Amino acid sequence: MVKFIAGRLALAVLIMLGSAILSFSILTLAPGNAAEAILSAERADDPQLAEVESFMERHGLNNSRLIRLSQWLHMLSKGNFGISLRTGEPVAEEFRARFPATFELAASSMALAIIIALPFGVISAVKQNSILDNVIRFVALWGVSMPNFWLGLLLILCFGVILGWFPTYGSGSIVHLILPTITLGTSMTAILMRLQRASMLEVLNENYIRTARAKGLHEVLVIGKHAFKNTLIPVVTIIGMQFAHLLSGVVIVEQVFAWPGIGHFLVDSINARDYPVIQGFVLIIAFFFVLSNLIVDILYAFLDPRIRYGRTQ
Amino acid sequence: MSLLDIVNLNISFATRAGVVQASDEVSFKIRKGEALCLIGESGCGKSIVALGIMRLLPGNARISGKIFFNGRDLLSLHKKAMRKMRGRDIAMIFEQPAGCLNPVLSVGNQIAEAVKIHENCSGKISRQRAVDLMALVGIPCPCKRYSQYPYEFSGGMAQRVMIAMALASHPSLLIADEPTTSLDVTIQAQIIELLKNLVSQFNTSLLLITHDLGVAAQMCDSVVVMYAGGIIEKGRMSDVFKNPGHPYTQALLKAASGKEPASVKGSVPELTRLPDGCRFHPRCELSQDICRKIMPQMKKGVKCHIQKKT
Amino acid sequence: MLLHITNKKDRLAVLGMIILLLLTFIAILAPYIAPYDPVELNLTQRLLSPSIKHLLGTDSVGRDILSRIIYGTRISLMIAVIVVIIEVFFGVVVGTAAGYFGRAVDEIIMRLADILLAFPGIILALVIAGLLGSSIMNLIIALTSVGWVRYARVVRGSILSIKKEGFIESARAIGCSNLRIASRHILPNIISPVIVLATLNMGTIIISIAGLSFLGLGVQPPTPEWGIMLNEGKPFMESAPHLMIFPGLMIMITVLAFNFLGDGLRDILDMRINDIVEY
Amino acid sequence: MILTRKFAVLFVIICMAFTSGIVAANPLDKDRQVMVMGAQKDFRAAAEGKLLVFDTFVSLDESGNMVPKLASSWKISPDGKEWTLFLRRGVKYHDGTPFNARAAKFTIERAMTSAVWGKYVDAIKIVDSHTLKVVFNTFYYPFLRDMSSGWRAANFVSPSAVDPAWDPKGKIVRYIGTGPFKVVDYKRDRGATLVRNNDYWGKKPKLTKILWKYTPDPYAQILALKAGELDIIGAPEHHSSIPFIKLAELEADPDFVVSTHSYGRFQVLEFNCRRPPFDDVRVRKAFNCIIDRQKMVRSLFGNITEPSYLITDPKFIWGPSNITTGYKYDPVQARNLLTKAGWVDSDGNGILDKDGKDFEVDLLVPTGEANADMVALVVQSQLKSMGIRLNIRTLINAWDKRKTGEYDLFLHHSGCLPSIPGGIGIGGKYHSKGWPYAFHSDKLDTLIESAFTSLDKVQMRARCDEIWTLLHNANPCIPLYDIIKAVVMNKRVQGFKHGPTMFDMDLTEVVMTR
Repeated sequence: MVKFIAGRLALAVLIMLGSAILSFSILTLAPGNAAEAILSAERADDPQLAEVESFMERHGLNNSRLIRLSQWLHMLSKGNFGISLRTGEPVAEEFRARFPATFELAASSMALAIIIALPFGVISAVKQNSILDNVIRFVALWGVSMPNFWLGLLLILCFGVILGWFPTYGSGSIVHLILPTITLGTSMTAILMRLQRASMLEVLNENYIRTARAKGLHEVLVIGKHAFKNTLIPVVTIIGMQFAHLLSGVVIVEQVFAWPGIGHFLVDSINARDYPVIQGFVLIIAFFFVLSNLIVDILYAFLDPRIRYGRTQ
Repeated sequence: MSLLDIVNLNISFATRAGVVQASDEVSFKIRKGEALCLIGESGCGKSIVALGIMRLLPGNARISGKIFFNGRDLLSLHKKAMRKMRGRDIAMIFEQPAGCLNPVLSVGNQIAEAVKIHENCSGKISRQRAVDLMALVGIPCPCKRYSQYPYEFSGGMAQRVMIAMALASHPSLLIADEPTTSLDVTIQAQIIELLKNLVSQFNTSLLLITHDLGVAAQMCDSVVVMYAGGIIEKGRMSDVFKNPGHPYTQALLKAASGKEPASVKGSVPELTRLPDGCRFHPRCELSQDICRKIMPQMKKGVKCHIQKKT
Repeated sequence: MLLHITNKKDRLAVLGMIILLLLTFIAILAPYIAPYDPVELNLTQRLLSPSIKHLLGTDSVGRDILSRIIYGTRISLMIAVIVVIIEVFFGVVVGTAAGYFGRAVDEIIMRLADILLAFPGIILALVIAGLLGSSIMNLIIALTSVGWVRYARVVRGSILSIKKEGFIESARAIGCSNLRIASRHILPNIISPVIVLATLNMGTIIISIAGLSFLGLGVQPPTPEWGIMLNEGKPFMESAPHLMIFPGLMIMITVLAFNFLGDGLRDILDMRINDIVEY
Repeated sequence: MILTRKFAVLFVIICMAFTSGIVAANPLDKDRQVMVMGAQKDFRAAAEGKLLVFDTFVSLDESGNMVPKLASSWKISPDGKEWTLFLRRGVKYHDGTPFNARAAKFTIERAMTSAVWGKYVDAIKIVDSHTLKVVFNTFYYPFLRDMSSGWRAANFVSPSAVDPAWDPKGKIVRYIGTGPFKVVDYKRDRGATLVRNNDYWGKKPKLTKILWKYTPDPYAQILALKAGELDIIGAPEHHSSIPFIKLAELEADPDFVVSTHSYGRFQVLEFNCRRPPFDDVRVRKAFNCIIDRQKMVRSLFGNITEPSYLITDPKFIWGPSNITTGYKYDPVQARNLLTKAGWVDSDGNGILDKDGKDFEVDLLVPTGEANADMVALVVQSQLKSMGIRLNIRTLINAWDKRKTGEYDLFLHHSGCLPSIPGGIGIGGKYHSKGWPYAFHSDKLDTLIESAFTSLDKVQMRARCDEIWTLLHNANPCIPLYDIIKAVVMNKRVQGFKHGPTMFDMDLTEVVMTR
């Protein structure tokens, strides 16, 4: 177990290093420069060339890319992600301030997905080929095919504009959370539902399920305890990996609902060519990916006794 | 009175390839404390009959006939009542025990669960019972092994666990479906010995399903021989072994004794395309016209037109 | 392969196939079937509801929505196909190299793949498209730069399992060249997983194209593209909902068709769901 | 059952994440004077927000004249190098720190760290507690105007609200100014709560509280206004933030009041005058004749705004008030001019050509420019009817191309107060130190420099007349229409007035009715 986690940790560190280098590379291929975009957005007027020059000087944008990269790497080694050109605040602080909103949305979508997908996936598998199963399967396929930005707009139109049940934008309360959560959670729900059904079907054919029934175990326990627990291994893997995906899927949904999270800020920063923010955010998001994969690996070990007790496959 | 009385049990499956008749008018009885052996080549429907008794057949199975257990017809029981009988009255162990244990639950937990299902007892008691059972079936250091997981058990040990689980509520009938087939020969003997002891100790009736005549002879009082879904011969073990009536039984015995290798020519017919008349006739050296046309009736425990029991 | 259509999933696959064929025809024949010029504006015919003259209505500058959707099919399918071809090419080459040569090559390539996979695909695409500026070319670069990794993984996996079966060794033993082994023994074996992955991937790519364009980081207006149309329709959500409903519907149908087909193919080619579950 | 417990913990965490979203929304107290203002920028990022909290030395009137504020009067030495500011007495920052010459010096020093004119300042002398002398090494005409702008306003922060205190380079810790409202709460990307400064030196507003709600998307904003979540939108924006195309719809709605105001800021198409075809004044002139502004504006925006025919609004003190006839739609003259310039359709393909090359130009549209997409499309179709092909390129990095000149036409807006409108300031668009690829000439440079280094108002006006005559004839751009500022509010908001510049709003008389 310890060896297993140590191995995963080493890999995670390696990936992080690679991600940092990749973040650099993104910067080097980017043309253009933040000064004018930021200055002109700030004042709705043409910044004078002298102002642009002084801005660039102040933020070290005149230095060659290589120097900027080495400076960034140096800062990074001290845990400093740099300063946003647009707001003048530390990038890490900008991320920290917005992450809760994004996490809230991602977590509630994940919770929605888990609450809906697991039971329906199980039902679908248990009642294989029934009408209910077919309906669930179709809905799941529809769910993965639905572009979430369109779904978001439809929900706003339907429940925000026409029915007026929910606010159409923004955050701050549970009613604000509902539409974005559905928007972001739908494809996740669909993916999870399909996976849950497939692994349930696989597990239900296993001999130990027959054993459990032969014991006289109630069907609810056969499914809920013996079968379900075995399906959790692949399901948890995907939940973990998809959680990180949710954090990125949030970018578009945050735009649709004007949700004040990291995705929204990232898109604004891209538009303003605020490099420190772009690099920093990409790196931090990659870090979350790696972290969530690591957590999945560890959780995996807890779920599967074969890994838990030392056998690394 | 018999403990188990199976009358004209028919089991068929609807598959894409057609209807599979896995059990055709199967009838036999097991008395209390008796050990009966169901013999046949693989694919002849033995295990299906066993699963039919447990009512654990897959959803596409169709079942008819009567299975009386202690005088009650299992097939007409409510689902709930049937579930209660499983494990408590009728228990079952299977081939390839390793795959029959849930990999993510500890072994002891699975045994304790079997205890708990039918006896309303506390976790502590069921745990203690499970440890006792593990000791009973000869698992060394049961306390330590209790919390281990199935992958840490060898095949033989896993089968012992299965036996412990099956005997948890002292069922009156134990169905053992090829319990030793996948095990090493030395382990096989140990398991057979264990089963034999336990069955006599608890006065449990045994329905042993096997294709191994040696095992059958060691353990059982009576024997039922199945071929292609139907019974072709049944009787007391000693009678049948000494004086087999059906040509198929004869061939099986010869093969088992090793005197005539490959004494049964040809292969088991596909259950979707059974021959007319006696099902064994395409492979039977003695077959005559009547065998091809008319299905023989069971007479004096043998289902054959030609060979009759004397 | 598709002749024995017995179960429901196969039927859905055929339905997907038919829809896709239809869409392909629409894409190819766009200039002949589109009733109007997709970029021609008509300021006197703005925001019209669907009618006989304009079957799906007109948008905020009076362009015919049906015509724009028809041309949009062309753009979306074209970009998606190009992206998939490039991804498959790189994926197969890299994956084969990793699987075939093994050891250090495999180790390096797969760690590289891990790093790329550590990046949330859409965010990387967003950043690349955003920084390079919006154009079809940059969109393709953005999408392919992350997308090939998945193919490389699947190809590598299949090759490793082929290797286990040992007939590569035997082929080598009888003196086959590396190239011959690759083309005769390996390629046929990796084709089905790659086809399934590519089919399912097409749907994802189409959503990504539309999504990036929706954010203004993909295809440029006034190109008729579904994501752009959605974005342009958004302001008129309450007064003229058809502006955003039809393009979205089109994206959904197309993606659904690819998923029907991909799902069916996966069943027919008998692949385990775990191989290709994450979209 | 360790596992079950772990899952329970996980579940609880997820639930907590869920409920963390339940942050009670600010209850709106209907009896008090609370206004909920939708803003497309974060409070701290918006110049408009700063002007509610911070006062500046002067403010401008609509024509560009300076009006006293924290500086009750000022004096400029004859050589223009010495500016003496007489500060208002009895003004206190929200935290009680008195505003005096020392604080004003701090403010100017703070501004110098980023302002262009920072390097022109030789010394800042405190004459007495409320008099300050700023000594320049050159005459920098826009000094006080620049200091009055929203983007410099945060420099008027209380010196004790920066860290370290009184350090001009210090980081602003709290938004503490001298203005009519004080900030009591700020949440990044969510909003801010402002309350009335009851000790304000000027006329106190009637509103007791403003809730600044960050609502980045204009369409979401409109929906929120309709849903009653916001009282007013568009006020804290300088870009034309509410799409014009939606204004007509809102105007027709009896529940809302649409208030528009012109700041003399025009949507323009800037020519790249450094390369063909627009290095030829005849072609530029022809383009100004091809565009039918009237038709464009009426068909796209109805009566929301007016077409513009001059480079900038003549109402400014430096404006083109001497120009009597603007550019106008004249296809016949356009045809003549193009023919003279050599552009004719010689191959009969419907597109003009010259030297075997079709007339094809690129229009660069910066992403996010309001109304730009539709305007570009109309321009495209109007040019097409004259046989000119226009390629629209919407780019995020359009700004980079401004410097490199990779464009033919650039969709842009003219400048507005407090800058010198029309791009004729030193370093402005038409000065050679401004846009590299805009129209420039030595003569124009000389005129601009002499106009804005003169203290004599009459002489300055005379120079401006010359500048406009020259510039107007040079056709440096295609003015399209007036980018008005539009504010939409519900009927509860009474007494709203537009401020003198795009960055201001006058909330003094605003009351919330039932």
